[in-house]
Amino acid sequence: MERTLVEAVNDALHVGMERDPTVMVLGEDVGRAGGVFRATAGLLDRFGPERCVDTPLAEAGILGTAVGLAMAGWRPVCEMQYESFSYPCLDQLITHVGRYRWRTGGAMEFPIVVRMPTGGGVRAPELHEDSPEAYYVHTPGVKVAIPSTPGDAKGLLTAALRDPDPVVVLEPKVLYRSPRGEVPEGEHVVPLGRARIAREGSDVTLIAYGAMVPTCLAAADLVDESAEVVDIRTLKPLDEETILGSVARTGRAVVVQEAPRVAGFGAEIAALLAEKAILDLRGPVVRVTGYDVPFPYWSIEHEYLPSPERVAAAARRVLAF
Amino acid sequence: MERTLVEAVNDALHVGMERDPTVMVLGEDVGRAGGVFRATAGLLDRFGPERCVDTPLAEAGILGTAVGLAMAGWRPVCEMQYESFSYPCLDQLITHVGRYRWRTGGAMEFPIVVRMPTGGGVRAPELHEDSPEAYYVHTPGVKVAIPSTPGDAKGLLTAALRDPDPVVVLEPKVLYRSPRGEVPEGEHVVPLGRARIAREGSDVTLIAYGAMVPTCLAAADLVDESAEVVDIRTLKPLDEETILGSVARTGRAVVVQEAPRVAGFGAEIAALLAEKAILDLRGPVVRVTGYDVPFPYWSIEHEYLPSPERVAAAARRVLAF
Amino acid sequence: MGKVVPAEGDLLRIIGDGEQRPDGEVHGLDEPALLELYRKMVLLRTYDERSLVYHRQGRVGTYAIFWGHEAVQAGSASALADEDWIFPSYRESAIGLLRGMPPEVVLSWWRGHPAGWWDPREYRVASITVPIATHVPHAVGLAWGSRLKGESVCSIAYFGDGATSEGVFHEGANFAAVLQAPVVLLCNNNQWAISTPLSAQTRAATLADKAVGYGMPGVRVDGGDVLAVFQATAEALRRARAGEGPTFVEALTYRSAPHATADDPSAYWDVGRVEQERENECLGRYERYLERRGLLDEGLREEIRAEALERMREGIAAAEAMPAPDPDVVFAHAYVDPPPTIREG
Amino acid sequence: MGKVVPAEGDLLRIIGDGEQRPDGEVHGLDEPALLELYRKMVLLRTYDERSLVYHRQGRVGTYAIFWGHEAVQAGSASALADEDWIFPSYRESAIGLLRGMPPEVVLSWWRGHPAGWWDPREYRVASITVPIATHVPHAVGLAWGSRLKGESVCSIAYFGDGATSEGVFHEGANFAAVLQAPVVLLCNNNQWAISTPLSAQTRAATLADKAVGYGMPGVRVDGGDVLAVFQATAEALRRARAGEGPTFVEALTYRSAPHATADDPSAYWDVGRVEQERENECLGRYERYLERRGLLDEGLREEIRAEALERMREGIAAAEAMPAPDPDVVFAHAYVDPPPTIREG
Ligand SMILES: Cc1ncc(C[n+]2csc(CCOP(=O)(O)OP(=O)(O)O)c2C)c(N)n1
Ligand SMILES: Cc1ncc(C[n+]2csc(CCOP(=O)(O)OP(=O)(O)O)c2C)c(N)n1
Ligand SMILES: [Mg+2]
Ligand SMILES: [Mg+2]
Repeated sequence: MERTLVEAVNDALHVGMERDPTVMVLGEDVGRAGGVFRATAGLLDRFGPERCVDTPLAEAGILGTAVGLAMAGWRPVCEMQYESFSYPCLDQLITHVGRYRWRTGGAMEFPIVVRMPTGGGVRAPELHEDSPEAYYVHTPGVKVAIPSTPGDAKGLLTAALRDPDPVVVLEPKVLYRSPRGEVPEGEHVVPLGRARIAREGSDVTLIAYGAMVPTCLAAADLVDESAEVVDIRTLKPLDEETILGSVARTGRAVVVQEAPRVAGFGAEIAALLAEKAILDLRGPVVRVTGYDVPFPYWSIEHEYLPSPERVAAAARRVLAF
Repeated sequence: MERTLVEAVNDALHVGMERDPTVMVLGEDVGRAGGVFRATAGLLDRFGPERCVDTPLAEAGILGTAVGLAMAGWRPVCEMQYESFSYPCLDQLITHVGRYRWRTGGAMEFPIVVRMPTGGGVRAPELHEDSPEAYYVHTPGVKVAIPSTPGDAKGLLTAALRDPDPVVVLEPKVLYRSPRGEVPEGEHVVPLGRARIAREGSDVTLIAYGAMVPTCLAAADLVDESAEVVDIRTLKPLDEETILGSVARTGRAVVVQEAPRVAGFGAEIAALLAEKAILDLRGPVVRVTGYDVPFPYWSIEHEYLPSPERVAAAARRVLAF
Repeated sequence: MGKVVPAEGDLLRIIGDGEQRPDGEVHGLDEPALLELYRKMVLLRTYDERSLVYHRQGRVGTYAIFWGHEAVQAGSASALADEDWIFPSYRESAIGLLRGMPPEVVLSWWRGHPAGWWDPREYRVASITVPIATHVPHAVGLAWGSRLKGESVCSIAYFGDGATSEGVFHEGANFAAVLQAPVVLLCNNNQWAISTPLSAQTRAATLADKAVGYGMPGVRVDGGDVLAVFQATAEALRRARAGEGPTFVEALTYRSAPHATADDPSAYWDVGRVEQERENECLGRYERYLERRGLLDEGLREEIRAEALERMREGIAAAEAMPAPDPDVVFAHAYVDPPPTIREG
Repeated sequence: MGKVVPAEGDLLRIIGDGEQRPDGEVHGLDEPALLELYRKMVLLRTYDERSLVYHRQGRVGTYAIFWGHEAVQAGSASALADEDWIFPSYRESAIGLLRGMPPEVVLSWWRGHPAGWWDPREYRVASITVPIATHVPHAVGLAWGSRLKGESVCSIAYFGDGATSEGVFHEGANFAAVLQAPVVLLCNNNQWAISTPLSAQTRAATLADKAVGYGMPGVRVDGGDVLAVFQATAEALRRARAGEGPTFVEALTYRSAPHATADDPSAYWDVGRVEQERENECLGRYERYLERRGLLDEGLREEIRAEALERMREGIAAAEAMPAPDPDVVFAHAYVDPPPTIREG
């Protein structure tokens, strides 16, 4: 069935909570309002106030409480209302969510899911358009997924809801309401750790995730040569095989990330290629990224966001090398 | 004069506060106790309780208050007692310290210095041995420095105390008390953004920062070929010229970081080489790093920390390529 | 440590209901000042109502409505000295207007245009803070830092009921008390945090009770009574200037408008209650007060409203006349001394 | 929202001074239980004193001393039901001993040996939390989550006076109150945070006052009086089990030892005061109480101390007999299902 990405997220939560009575959702405005993006719509009515909880306005409190809920046998799914408002919970994520199982010598599991909208392009006020994935991926003990299609949004979140480890799921908010895409009914799992070839090509590989995948697909149309697009889908664990396989075929790579360039996740991809694909590379690994500046005021956000043109230009540079 | 690294930090603070009456130090136990590592020893007696302040136990409060102090014309120097206890202030760092000047259209400056001990090898309890530099470097609007010698500890902190932008200075705590090193008396500035060739060599470049620099120097002694060691010193702004120049000469690079591997700062160095040194590279860019796990209990920390042997092995791999 | 200062349980009120409850005495405001206060409320009300129209017309983006909160903002801001600093949340986005900021600056902020940037020192109004409660320690640091420099500068931080749940509110309030910073913590308790009612935010009987845990005075005031808000703030500022430290002021209001233009409250609010709150809204209450005192009549009201409307017309025109920002501004201002690679992306 | 529950200003005390102040009534502890309580205090005291020796001998690493806090730990833990959970800070590192945890486990933790890992479910004792106050919401979540499952499980979180300044303490306490979680927030107010005195930590008259802002009961108890601590905790647990929500318990003590083995307090503390506090330390007070009640004599005391000493001897021997950890443990446990590249570094 055709759904929007946010509808797919909502569907995954409905199906997941139906399937597993230990799954509960907590966050700011997830209940009465059904989430500011409606991602949790209908959960309060269907599963009751004990499994869909409007919390006080305190992100560290939400995630810290989730740690205790996990110890009590729950599978808490925490919504951070916007990615930029997840920063107050970084301390709990780094010091506890990613470490607690290790701290118990593996005796206990902390299957906590943290979901949040991410990214720009939505013409919103300051601090509603960040791309913080690097903070999460760098944190040991935590897995990170980020879908680019409604189907993957349902499948990856479903996988997260069944994963024994903590998983952060970043949902590109610019894709929340369009385009629609095919979303399988009922149970639908996209295993963590598997990238997807979003478009096949032979001359250059465009590697991206989240909202940069459609950007790369558009860029692929702009270059004369044949561009392959890899949608990473899971940043950790990373599907090195698919990425290396594609670059082995094309010999050229452009890595695209919306987040600020310096020490972003794109660098990890480039480092992977520099270490494991050095003999395949027929040109430099070029990154197309956001800049090392705060996400700009929305009237000029297009000047910041990697565009199909910028990606295409980078691809041409690599191809011409 | 020969000093330890922590003495050099203390010296930089004494000289800097003497020189600039707007510099003030705040943090937990920085006053009466002179800091748990004695980095702020003597400041309370010399500059009084208004310029050396023991704060309540609240890291976000410390950094958030520093933002207001900067608006009032102060140059606050915040001490985070250990790197792992700086996580609660990440929100203030990301949402305000790195953005506030931008938010004023450049009208105001926020010359805030955040200093903290960093890294492992000190046989301390959990969460006293992390290496969080990647979180800081990825944050726009913030500069990051990390010395590996007493002289640079004084020089870089002095530069930070004079810089118009926010600077995070990470002090490798394993180097706090030994070895001693030459520290110039009085004014001593090591400009931000300049790497240092710690050892000259011709066959392979070992690129590191902080406590991994001595590790690389030891590794250089272990390899038969001639290894050059680059001490990055400032992670942002990064001295690309020195790094690229060295790799242009040697054609081979090993990047060493103590932090967990995934999306660590070493990836940024590898990405730099993959993009700008592709024609110089005669082998893969190999990273030697901490693992994607919590820093282990101290009785086995040596199994986690990159050792001269691991670095040397990587260098041999690259040399044999 | 200080002595316990029990929170003032009942609401401070000055404006009567025109029937049983008589108008109270007001101190520190002569008749011109009372009218000036009215002008400020009208300016804010006009800014808010026009913004909603402009939003519907697609001329400003998402906008956080403050209809009904004008008494809290104008009453408290009017008690400040010129050198005192204001730390607004998004809910007080237009409070700079009370310090002479042109409407086009605030409108530009909501238009996502860099012309919405301003120099906080020019108006002693800090930048609009979006992340909840994160500006509380900023206001504390500014006030404390100014006092350390021997300046007699106070600051006021505006935040909501939901903000009191954030850790950074707690840390800032505690710093304020421990450092005896001359700051006023003004909580606009409009009883909602988007869809979350006060009852799901706290178990405290009143938010002013939180002051007890910090060893600072906590007072409650009717946030719909501009004179009461003025008085409570003036008293807090007197204390601050006298070196007696911070005060927590709970201004009790009600959010009788959506959280923001993007919000649809129908899912969660009680229309009857909203209607009733709107009838009793703060600007009308103050108009009736001024009329009872013979200070305001139809003509003057129309004149003042027309003035405000004219300023907004000029403001939106000026905002729309702003040239499209130079793309280069993306790279400006993040650093005084930017890394050489800042343009790489 | 709840009604205001004013904090109990004066200290709850049961043990008298043997002179003017008579011993009070104690409820819920018969004579064997009183002696059992003594055994627990002695075990903790012995653990602490031996650890200091072991540290000097280089047999354990940095160690956080809890000398003088045994009454707080044993008194409160003894009030718990077996199924209740304990959330310790580093200051209560050995509290698991009161639940049958072998000393070698705790000693191994301080030896930086993975044998210091334990399964929290085995003892209903959560892992030792190092970052201040970060475990408060964990205790809240565990208690609330258990209640949601219909289990009658309470939890207790231990933290210090300094911890009350952290935002996460505030968020956790507020969640506890709003969710009416059956949790006891036990603040060991030893009046120091390393070198920072209580007066630089808060302006509140008492830490129990903080409870007011959360709408939960706040009580103060003499932390040197093990029976008073037991009683206050028992009452808080009764309330929690009855669905009346959380309680903040301030146990007033004094840190009459260095913060930890690495700390040199000479720079900041008042030796005279420390001497006096040590004279009045909690174990001696309880011994004199038991003697007054004829429950303890020289012989029994020596027997109980010898027992505890023997357990520690066995403990350190067992800890030192642990094989060096398999290097592979570095990669174990971070993930149930680790990324394939986890060994790359
Ligand atoms: C740290 C943070 N978390 C979440 C949000 C999203 N958010 C914006 S307004 C709001 C509700 C704020 O309620 P309150 O503090 O009562 O202020 P009001 O909007 O009622 O003026 C929330 C949750 C945010 N801006 N910052
Ligand atoms: C978040 C955090 N900040 C700083 C520290 C360093 N530190 C360890 S103990 C301590 C003092 C704690 O004082 P208090 O809460 O009173 O507990 P006590 O040690 O007195 O039992 C500090 C600052 C820490 N462990 N965690
Ligand atoms: Mg509100
Ligand atoms: Mg203490």
